[in-house]
Amino acid sequence: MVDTIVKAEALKAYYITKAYGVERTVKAVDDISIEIKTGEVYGLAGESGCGKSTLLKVLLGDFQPPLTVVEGSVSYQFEGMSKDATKLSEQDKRDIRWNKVSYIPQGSMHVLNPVRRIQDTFHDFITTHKGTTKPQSFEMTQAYLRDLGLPEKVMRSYPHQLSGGMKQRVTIALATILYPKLIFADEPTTALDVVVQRGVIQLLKDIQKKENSTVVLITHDLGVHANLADRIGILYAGKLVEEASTRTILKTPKHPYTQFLINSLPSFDERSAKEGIPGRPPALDHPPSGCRFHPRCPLAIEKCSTVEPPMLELAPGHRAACHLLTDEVNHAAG
Amino acid sequence: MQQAKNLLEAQDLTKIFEIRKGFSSKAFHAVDKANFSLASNTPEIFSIAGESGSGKSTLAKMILGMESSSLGKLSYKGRLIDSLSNREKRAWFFSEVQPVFQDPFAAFSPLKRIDHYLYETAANYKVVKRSEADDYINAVLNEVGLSLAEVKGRYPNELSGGQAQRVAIARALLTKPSLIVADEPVSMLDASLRMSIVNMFRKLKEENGVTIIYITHDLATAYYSADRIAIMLRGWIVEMGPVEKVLGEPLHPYTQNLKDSIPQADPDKSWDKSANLAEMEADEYTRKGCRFAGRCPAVMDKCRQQEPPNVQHLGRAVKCFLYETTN
Amino acid sequence: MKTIFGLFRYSPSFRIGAIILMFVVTLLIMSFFSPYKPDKRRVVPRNEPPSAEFVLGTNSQGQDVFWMLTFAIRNSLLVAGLAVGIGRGIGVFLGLISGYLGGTWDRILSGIVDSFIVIPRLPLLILIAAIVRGQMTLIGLGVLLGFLDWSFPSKRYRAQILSLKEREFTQTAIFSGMHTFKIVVQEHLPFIIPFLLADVVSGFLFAIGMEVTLAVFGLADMNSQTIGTMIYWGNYYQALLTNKIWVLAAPVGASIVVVVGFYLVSVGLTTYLDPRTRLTRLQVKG
Amino acid sequence: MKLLRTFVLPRIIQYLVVIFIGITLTFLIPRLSPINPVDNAVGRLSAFQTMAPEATVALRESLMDLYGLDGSLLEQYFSFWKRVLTFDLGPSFTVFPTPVSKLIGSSIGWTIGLLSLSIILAWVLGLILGTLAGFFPNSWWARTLENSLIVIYPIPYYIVAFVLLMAFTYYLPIFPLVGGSKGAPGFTWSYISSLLYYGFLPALSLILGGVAFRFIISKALTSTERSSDYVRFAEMAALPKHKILFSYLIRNTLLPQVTDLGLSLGLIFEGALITEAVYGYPGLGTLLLGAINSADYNIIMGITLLSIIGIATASLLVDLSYPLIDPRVRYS
Repeated sequence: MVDTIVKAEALKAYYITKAYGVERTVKAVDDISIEIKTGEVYGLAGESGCGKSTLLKVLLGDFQPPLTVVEGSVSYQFEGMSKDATKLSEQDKRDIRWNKVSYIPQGSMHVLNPVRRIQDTFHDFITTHKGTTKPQSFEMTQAYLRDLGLPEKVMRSYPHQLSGGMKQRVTIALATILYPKLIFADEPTTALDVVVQRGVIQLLKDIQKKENSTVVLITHDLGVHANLADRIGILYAGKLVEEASTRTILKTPKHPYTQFLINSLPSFDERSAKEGIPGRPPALDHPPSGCRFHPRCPLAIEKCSTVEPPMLELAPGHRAACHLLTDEVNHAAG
Repeated sequence: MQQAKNLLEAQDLTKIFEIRKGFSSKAFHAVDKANFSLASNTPEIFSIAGESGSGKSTLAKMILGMESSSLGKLSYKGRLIDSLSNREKRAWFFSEVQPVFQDPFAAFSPLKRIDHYLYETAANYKVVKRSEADDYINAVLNEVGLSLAEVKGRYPNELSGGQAQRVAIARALLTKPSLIVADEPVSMLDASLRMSIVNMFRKLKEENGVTIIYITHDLATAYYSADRIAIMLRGWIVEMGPVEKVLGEPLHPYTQNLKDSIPQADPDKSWDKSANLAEMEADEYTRKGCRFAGRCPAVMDKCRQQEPPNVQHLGRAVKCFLYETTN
Repeated sequence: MKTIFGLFRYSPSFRIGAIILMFVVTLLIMSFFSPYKPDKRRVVPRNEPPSAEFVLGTNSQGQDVFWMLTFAIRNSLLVAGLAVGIGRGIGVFLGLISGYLGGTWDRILSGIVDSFIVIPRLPLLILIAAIVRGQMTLIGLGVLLGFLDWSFPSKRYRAQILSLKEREFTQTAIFSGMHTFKIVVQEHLPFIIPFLLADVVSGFLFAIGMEVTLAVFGLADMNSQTIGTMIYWGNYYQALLTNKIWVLAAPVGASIVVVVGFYLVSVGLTTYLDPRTRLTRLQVKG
Repeated sequence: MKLLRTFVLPRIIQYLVVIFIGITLTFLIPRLSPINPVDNAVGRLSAFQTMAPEATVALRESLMDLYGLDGSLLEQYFSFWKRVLTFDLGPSFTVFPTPVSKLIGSSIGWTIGLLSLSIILAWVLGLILGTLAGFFPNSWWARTLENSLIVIYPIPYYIVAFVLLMAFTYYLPIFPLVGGSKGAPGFTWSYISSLLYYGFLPALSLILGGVAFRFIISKALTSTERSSDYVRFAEMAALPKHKILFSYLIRNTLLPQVTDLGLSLGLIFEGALITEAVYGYPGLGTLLLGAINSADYNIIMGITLLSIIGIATASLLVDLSYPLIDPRVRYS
């Protein structure tokens, strides 16, 4: 039996800002429910500004004003222990983070302290959660880097001496050194060249396989999802619009937005004309009424602009929120 | 002036940068002996692809006259680009060759209304009479799927990335150029918007007869849109030819490596995990012999000693010892 | 104009600073309506403490401290204004030249500028003032201060121009067929002007400070009323020892009010210029 | 060694250029002046006091030498350099024939003592307070501190000095009006405590402004650095606050501020001159004030040269210490 490790229920997270006398509410995560199972790689995909990074912050329990969780909860479940990620105390954070839940930041160049040697940064992170001495930390680091096939000499380097790809791999090692059960990865390969990106993806895959850990992976690149994720959730304008196994999403998408997204990708098989999605994603402070995709959807019917489509179960493990699919579901049920 | 056969021609084009650090300086060849030409009678999309630091942007800047060449020749319609004065560039060259940059928001001043650039371009190149500028600009914007009404009076940050990039392309088209140099025009855009821009390039080539140099690190869109492609590695063009050939069955180990590394959105094509990944070396620019030797799976002794030759093989140019004997 | 209004509304430091400066300007304007000539002595009873008739009291020379102060503020600001004008003028000029010419010219110019930044200015100023002592007029002092305060601005403008030149929109402007001059005026100046404003404020701080310093050493034009000379004469006639604190407190207070006013305005401006708050503003607008 | 070539050598050359320009300016200024400084000085001196005849002769000679028009400009320039390099700036006119170098030598200790203590204290204090305020930007004490220091910062040193002087020697007479110490110099408690007692107000007036300046810079740097990726990452990993504060924030915000130390040295030096004059503290400032009042040009010239060389040297030393704390410079 597969257990749930993270469960978000009817989650609403808004940015509420007040600047120069104007108040603004950005509904970056609006009524999203997901369940992530132990040992799977769950991919979250969507265009920029769809709320995927915000969702990750909330799932991780790492957010501060102006981002506020308005409704809903995120519960972690580890071996009989349950915690609401949106209400972690400082003590909880010290207990849970890195030991159980970890985070791989965006393929950014500045995640490592520029004036500390890599090994000292590792020690900082390890000793916070394990109370180790410096030699113990170094030993753990050395063993782990060797395990992952990374050169041990990076330990004595400073970040600026490493290439971008190596920095990202070291960061991944730093995030996973304490063998967390749950890893959140936010665009871990963006801004890396393809050859380097491949190495990073493989490293992530190895770590996940080895420990049977759970990975929640965010990236806009469906190619990366295809190579890593078991299941994919598609986000559009703060809403989850479709969720299914990677194969189903990529081969038989049901939501018109997902279909567009997949069809707009060029491939090496054929050079026939492909179309981009018309229009632009909506601003999240004033999202469209009804289905948020309706202004761009060529299949939209009248209902779409007024009634918000419910999340429909199309098949076991395949959910989508679109009015056009209602018949299909009824048909299957009847 | 006689009509030159080639629109653009590069002969042993080289750009040497000197990196100064206090009193020591190091020279490296950002573009090293590049040879290629674009015919003037047949418009095409010519893609230059490579990783970051391969010299493709430097090459673009030289074609646009933004950087001078260090060695070799680069001519547009038979005239050396380096020899053009600023006045000549404004009077002639810029109306022929126009750029599209990577980040549409960086390409326009955030403090200026975006139509300012459209009116400037239309006025400075005297394409139409002042009274007809509005109509003309509107017509060109229509070609990229926008209208003057949508754009007029707005600041860049009020447009989406896709819209701003369309305005950038429209601005380039205003001078009725023969050549557009697009440097990573879609890398800042979402995947769903990329196709519309790339499709526009195809349309411009076919309907307006514009030749487009499409510089990208994204081989998939290059494959989709380009006619010919040049793969760059550390300043070298290592493989060049029709895109179906070069990317369909790449010959150079680097091109193969590059193509294999692209994650494809197809569950049937995910990687087997056995691939051996050599670490990229920091100083590939200055290494002796072939610059790919350090991570090439097919490396031979001579690869580390001498520069590989340029050979013609299976309808393309390859810079690799592997295909030397067949020549 | 709208910007200034917006700043006034949402930036407390700008608001307070602006109010202070308005007060200072009011004093400055009042000097034109003074009942006494600034250098005239024995026009009022001597050594009067502040009262309804003599708002800030009178000094041992029989001068009304309040009306003296209005002249002092006017003259100090005149010196500072001159210095700021000349200093920023040279700074902007050299910065622009260096930034646009580039290459060898740039290397030579910025080498000189970098050296001038490190050379301490006060000793030079004192040396010059000591040599031309007695002949130093207010105008002369302003010009002199201007010639000493251009290296920092120049370096800043050069850096600005270099980074603006590298920005892609400059290339867009070039390919739009715009001449260099037009690009400078239309594209780059809008970015420089806010910096210039903040910089003008810091120039005022420097100039007012230096004027007072020289005067305290007795090296300024001691016959003119400035904030500095008021302090000097206050000291000279031993205001502290003779229990006439108001004579010293007035110029000291005035100098504090002026510099704090200028500084708060510049703090407001700088916050406004900060790209991060700028972004918030743009988002609010869009 | 590479660091020597790419970092140390360029800075030393810059240093020499600065010294060269500074000394050349000092040479040129009197000569470019429309007023004949020699006549001016002799006139002023004889107006102030009666002088011994031999003093007047020596005065003329050394004035002609230093500012005068003997020989070609180039010759004058070389002899000027010779004097500078041997630090022979002739005798003082007021306390003839004591050499200027000796007068400066006896005052410089006071100035350096006052300065180094105030600079270091102000720098450290401002850095710590600013970093803390940047780390806890919403606490009441950070806001209060910021609001008061933002007002203090633009106030010139000597104005602060005046205000303190008025407050603590006039209204609340707990500190002395003038002087540097009391009693016979020696390593005795009473002498050292008198040093502290007399130095307190001058130092405080320097420190207040210095702290305010450093505080504002530190706070700005800290709040920028705080939102940087590596600090956010460490916070995400629940690293203890003190660890983040010291190993992450301060270690990084320190770097740009060390260079500042060199530059602010110049500023505080300027402040010190006036502060000393205000408090009658027996350092270079008071010496300078006296020299100005009595038109003792040799002393003015000497202090000018000394401060140019001193400040340039100090900033060079600060610059050169930079690679010790920043690995990026060390290993680039």
